[in-house]
Amino acid sequence: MQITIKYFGQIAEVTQKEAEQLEVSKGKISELLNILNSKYDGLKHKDFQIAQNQELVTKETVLTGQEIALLPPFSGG
Amino acid sequence: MQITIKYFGQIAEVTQKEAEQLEVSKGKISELLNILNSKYDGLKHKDFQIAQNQELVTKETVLTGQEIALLPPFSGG
Amino acid sequence: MRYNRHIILSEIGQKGQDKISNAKVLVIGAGGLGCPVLQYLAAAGVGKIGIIDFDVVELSNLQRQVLFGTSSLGKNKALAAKERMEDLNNGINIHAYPEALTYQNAIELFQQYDIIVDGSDNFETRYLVNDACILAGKPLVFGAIYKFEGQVSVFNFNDGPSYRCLFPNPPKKDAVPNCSEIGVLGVLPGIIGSMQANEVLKLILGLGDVLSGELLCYNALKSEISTLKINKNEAVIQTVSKEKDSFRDNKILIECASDVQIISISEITFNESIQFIDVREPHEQPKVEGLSIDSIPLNQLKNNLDKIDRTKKKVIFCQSGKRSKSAAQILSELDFKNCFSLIVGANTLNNYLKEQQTTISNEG
Amino acid sequence: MRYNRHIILSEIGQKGQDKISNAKVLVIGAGGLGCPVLQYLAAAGVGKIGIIDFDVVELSNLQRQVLFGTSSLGKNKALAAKERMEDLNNGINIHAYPEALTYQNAIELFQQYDIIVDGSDNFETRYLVNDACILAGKPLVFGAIYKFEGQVSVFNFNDGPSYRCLFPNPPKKDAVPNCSEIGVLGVLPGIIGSMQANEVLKLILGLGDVLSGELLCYNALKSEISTLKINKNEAVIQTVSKEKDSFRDNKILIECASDVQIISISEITFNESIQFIDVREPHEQPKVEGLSIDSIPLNQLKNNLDKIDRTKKKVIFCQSGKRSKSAAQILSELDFKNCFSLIVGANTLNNYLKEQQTTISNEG
Repeated sequence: MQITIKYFGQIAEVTQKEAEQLEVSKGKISELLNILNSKYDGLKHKDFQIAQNQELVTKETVLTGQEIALLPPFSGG
Repeated sequence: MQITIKYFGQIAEVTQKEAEQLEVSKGKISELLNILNSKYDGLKHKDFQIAQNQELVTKETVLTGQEIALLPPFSGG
Repeated sequence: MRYNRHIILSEIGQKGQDKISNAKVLVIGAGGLGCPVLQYLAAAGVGKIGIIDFDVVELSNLQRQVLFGTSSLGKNKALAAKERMEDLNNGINIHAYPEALTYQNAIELFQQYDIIVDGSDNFETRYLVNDACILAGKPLVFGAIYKFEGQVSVFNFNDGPSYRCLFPNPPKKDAVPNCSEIGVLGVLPGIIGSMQANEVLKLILGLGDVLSGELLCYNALKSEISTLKINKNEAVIQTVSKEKDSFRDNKILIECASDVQIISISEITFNESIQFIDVREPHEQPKVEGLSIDSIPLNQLKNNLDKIDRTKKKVIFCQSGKRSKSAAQILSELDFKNCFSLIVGANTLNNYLKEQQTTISNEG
Repeated sequence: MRYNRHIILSEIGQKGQDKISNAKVLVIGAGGLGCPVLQYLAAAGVGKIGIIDFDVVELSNLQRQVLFGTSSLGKNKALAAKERMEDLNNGINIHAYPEALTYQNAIELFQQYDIIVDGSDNFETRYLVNDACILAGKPLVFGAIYKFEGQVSVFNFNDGPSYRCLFPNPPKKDAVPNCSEIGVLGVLPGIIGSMQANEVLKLILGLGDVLSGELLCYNALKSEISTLKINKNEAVIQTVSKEKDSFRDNKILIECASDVQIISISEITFNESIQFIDVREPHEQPKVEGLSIDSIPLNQLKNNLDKIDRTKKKVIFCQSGKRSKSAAQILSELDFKNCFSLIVGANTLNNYLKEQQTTISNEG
């Protein structure tokens, strides 16, 4: 299935893009992360949370959504 | 067909709501406006523009969209 | 050093900061929107900033106009804003125009700047600003607010649409509230004005997606943005362009700060930034003591217009409050702004000032 | 009169304005986010506003920290913010705490306020603020920025999620830039901070949709908001609650303003808000003239800690820059903030001051 992945903050700097479309097979979100980790050097050293269809989820959640977002914490003030 | 109508600023004050779902038949946007004008007292005295699917259109445009927005001008600063 | 946090961003760098230093931005209105626009452009180091506003700072402005303070009450807004901004950044040029924007001065003024920011508070000025931007060929960073909602857009940029492509003509009178008749959540212009400053910086830096051809609609109660696409209406822009030669013949008809206003003693801030005018005859008693007062009898007023300070708030008084009202009326018809007629007479004013004096002495 | 534009809104009215007057809000950090939060809360008339910040105003802050100006350089941020806010609104109570937020003082301080606003600039303080809000039972208005992006949320409100429900633990060291190592578009904290002030006012007024259980993500380059839903993680909150008794035993390990800093002469603003400390022996020459200087020989430093002004920036010098560095190190280990070691010796400083003096005389 086709999903849109959005990258925020530092994650977008690692992927060098703010969003992309990917064709993936069904499975857990952790499987999608494996694909992204091998695609993007340095991603696995980053801290981030995952949202599926605008809702925070865990890596164990089943991939059902049209949109996945990778969200790092910001500390700046 | 089912459409969502969004009301901004002063228009939301006339309709007493910020959004609603309406079941309408196909046609021009002017026909939808006739329905709204008879439903909401005072709406026809208001100035506003119309957006269909997040794009400004005219009354003569054919209703195709899922979302219509009524947008008044603001003068405040 | 000052701009270090900009310079270390690879998207800006020293090159980008130099662009900011070389930019010239004119802000129309130092009100709710103008204040955050001005403070963030000054902080960012925009090299030349113009501020045009004829109005004076009133107590009810302080709920949201954050460049001002108790010490600015009664002062012209453009001048008061400049003063505060010079402390914020002493390395930029700030030009204050303590006057109204008119069809007569707009184009010439706009030609001296790269970008125009609209922070005005009435439709007439907004259409004047839009049309003058078309005629002077300047991009316009638009912002407007209503209660809990705001709109932001960039008009007349890179052959993009203008405000008239969105709303071709000013609304029918009374169809939409104008001026300051309506309330506004104080922090709303802070959000919308900061967004305008952001668009200005993106224009200067050539960075990101500028809101050209798009209207951003923000709702503070829902913390939501909806963005609508605006298409260019060539015909509407042509109409403005064609009337270039007669543009200067137009006249601003409605002005927001009502020119004849009544003021009570308690609303007055007694400081140097107010001109007090006594319009009684020289023989009338009591004389008001403890204030610097210009004495101009009502029937001499029109021969003494050079004594009226256009940059200050004017408080006019007489024996009863009647002649002062006429004087304020006359001045406003002669296009003097910020004329207030004192609701009480000289006697009451005098007693009030004596009491104040006693209080201060006792405290001392 | 001052709050008229709020009172005439039917959604606020006099009742709402009274709620604002009775509200007590504590803002952590008077930096990029804190400045707009503080100015809009002060303008709106929040009756009691607390500001805690140990840091002093530096030149590089002025690119975005709009409550300050050239006249605030070297002053403590909480005190400088209070000064500016008192002019903006003299009818509210402003409490400045010129000190660091710690595990030892947080809970007691939070208990004196209704709402806590996080405008800090490092993860350690952010987790401390979050946990102290859980323990003191206070809602937290969160804001954070990174380059061109910002996050806003309301945590710990009405049994809603906390910051730890979103990010359970601080990131691995070095995984995410901390403190002020990274650049930021100056106007970004203006937008995010104003949005935080908006959430505070909505909480006070019980108005609109508060961002509880939601994370607003704003992108300034795209002028876009994405809002993500956050679910409550009861286990994570329980863990914090369980450690209540040992909370005060924690120690802040990283602090953002590095305590031993080297300063060059050109970076110094010579005014009263800096304490100059000479750590040479009394006999050493030359004496530095034209400045108010406290003479505390290095070997006497620990016996004279009462002479060190905690509210000021401290510039320490000696003959070469070596002993001053040791002195700054000692003071920082004793938890004195804002100690700067002058890179040059007394002789160079003296010559510089004489030149300045000549320049001023010549100009005069």
